[in-house]
Amino acid sequence: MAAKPPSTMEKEQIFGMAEKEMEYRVELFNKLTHTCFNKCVEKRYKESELNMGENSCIDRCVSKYWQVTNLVGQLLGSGQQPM
Amino acid sequence: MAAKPPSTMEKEQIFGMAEKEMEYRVELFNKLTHTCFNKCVEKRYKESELNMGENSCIDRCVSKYWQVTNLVGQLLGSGQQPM
Amino acid sequence: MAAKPPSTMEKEQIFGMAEKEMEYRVELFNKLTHTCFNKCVEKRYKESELNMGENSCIDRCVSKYWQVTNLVGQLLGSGQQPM
Amino acid sequence: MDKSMLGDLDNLPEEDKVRMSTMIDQLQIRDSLRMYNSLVERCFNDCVDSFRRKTLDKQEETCVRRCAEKFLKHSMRVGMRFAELNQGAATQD
Amino acid sequence: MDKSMLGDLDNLPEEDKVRMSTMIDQLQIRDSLRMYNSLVERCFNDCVDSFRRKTLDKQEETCVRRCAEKFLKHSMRVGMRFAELNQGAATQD
Amino acid sequence: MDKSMLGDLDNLPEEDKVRMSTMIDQLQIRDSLRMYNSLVERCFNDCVDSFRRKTLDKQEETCVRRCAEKFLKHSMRVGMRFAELNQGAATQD
Repeated sequence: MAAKPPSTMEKEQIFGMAEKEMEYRVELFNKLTHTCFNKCVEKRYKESELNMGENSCIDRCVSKYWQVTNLVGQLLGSGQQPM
Repeated sequence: MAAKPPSTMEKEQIFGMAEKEMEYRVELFNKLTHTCFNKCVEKRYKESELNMGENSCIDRCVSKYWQVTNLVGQLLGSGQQPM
Repeated sequence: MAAKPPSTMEKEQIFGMAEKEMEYRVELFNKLTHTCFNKCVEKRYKESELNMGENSCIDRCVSKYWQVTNLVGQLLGSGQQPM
Repeated sequence: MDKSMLGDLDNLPEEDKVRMSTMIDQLQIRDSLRMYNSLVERCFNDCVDSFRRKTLDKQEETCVRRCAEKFLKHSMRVGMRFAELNQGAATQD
Repeated sequence: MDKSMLGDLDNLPEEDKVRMSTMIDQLQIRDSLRMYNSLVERCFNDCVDSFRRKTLDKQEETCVRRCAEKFLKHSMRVGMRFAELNQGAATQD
Repeated sequence: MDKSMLGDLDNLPEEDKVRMSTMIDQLQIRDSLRMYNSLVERCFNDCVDSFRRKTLDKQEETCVRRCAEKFLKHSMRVGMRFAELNQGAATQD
């Protein structure tokens, strides 16, 4: 918001936070990917294509995982604020 | 013990060791938490409170996990020393 | 190949790559170790020695895990080149 | 493992203490975010098994809430017991 | 979590942008290597169960290939859906 | 993955070799501590299932000892086989 350039300390904190934030997103994506593969994909590997049922399961799984992420985020955040 | 201030190299090693040590403790706590949740907590989630049985299971689980940590630590440590 | 010393930027990249590469090898070794323990070792722990059957299972397991690593590596690498 | 090292830190100058506390802050941020991720993974796995719709139904949502609350209470209890054991180990020396 | 921070980066001088992009590159390299490792672990676990020989038989090899290809296609699809949801969340603010 | 890079390091000055060996030491310390944690987790999971008392009984203790010893022997054997395969891959080039 302000135009004032950040100090060295602030900069280090911004970089540190940005790094943790990116690690968090990568881990979220990886956990989501592995979880939805476990829930939706047939493991006998009769073919290397995803079939229609698997594809729609994956789409819904990603959507629901996203909602669970938001729901749990609200619960964790509400610790500081009045419920 | 000595009052002599540590050199730059020694300082880097102290910081590196302290960081690894803290990472180790965090990981120990996380593994312990997840393991005892798996062993003690009912997963149908009929309520959001821990009942008496779960609570006493958790206390004992933490205590036993701690003992296993010490026991395995002794076994790993005894590689360098005579048994 | 060239005798020219690397610049500071190049050096940082070499160190960064070397670190990631070593982390990768450590993780490969750990996953391989845990996977082959799960596949080959009897979990009732009637004794603390590995028996002959377990030992030969471990050797074959390591060998097959290595082949799977190479096979998947080829598949991942072939994304950039024509199949 | 090695608790002796923490004693050495008292001898370090002010700037090193700042560096140490920054390191601890960074580890705590990382740990909180990892805990968040693993809590989501756990409660999703335990509560969501049907993929006929793309939104959570009421039952799944209730399950996720209880799972998260129960895990947080569990985690606090483990934290207290863990601290007691750590203290016991420290005073034993 | 906190998207506001990304706005702040525009105010930073050129050298900081370079540092940020180096950091992103490093994280991507680490992530690719981890993905490689976990893909191998998964397909090995799903496809290899017999240890009478020390080389993969034809059936195991086919299974590993399909497993890896299927996982990569799955991963790309998840990536597209994930990006859509991220964009939706960003434009909502 | 890319072994060629290790050749480049010979061209680096002494201070960089020190830095590299410090990095290797740090990774090894981290790896040993992680191994310790995962060994405890594994043997606890395989050996402890009753929570009627807060101390390990004799049978659980014996199980944990054997589990840890067996895992360490296993890990050494895997290490030897792994080294052979790594050497074979290196000399193939």
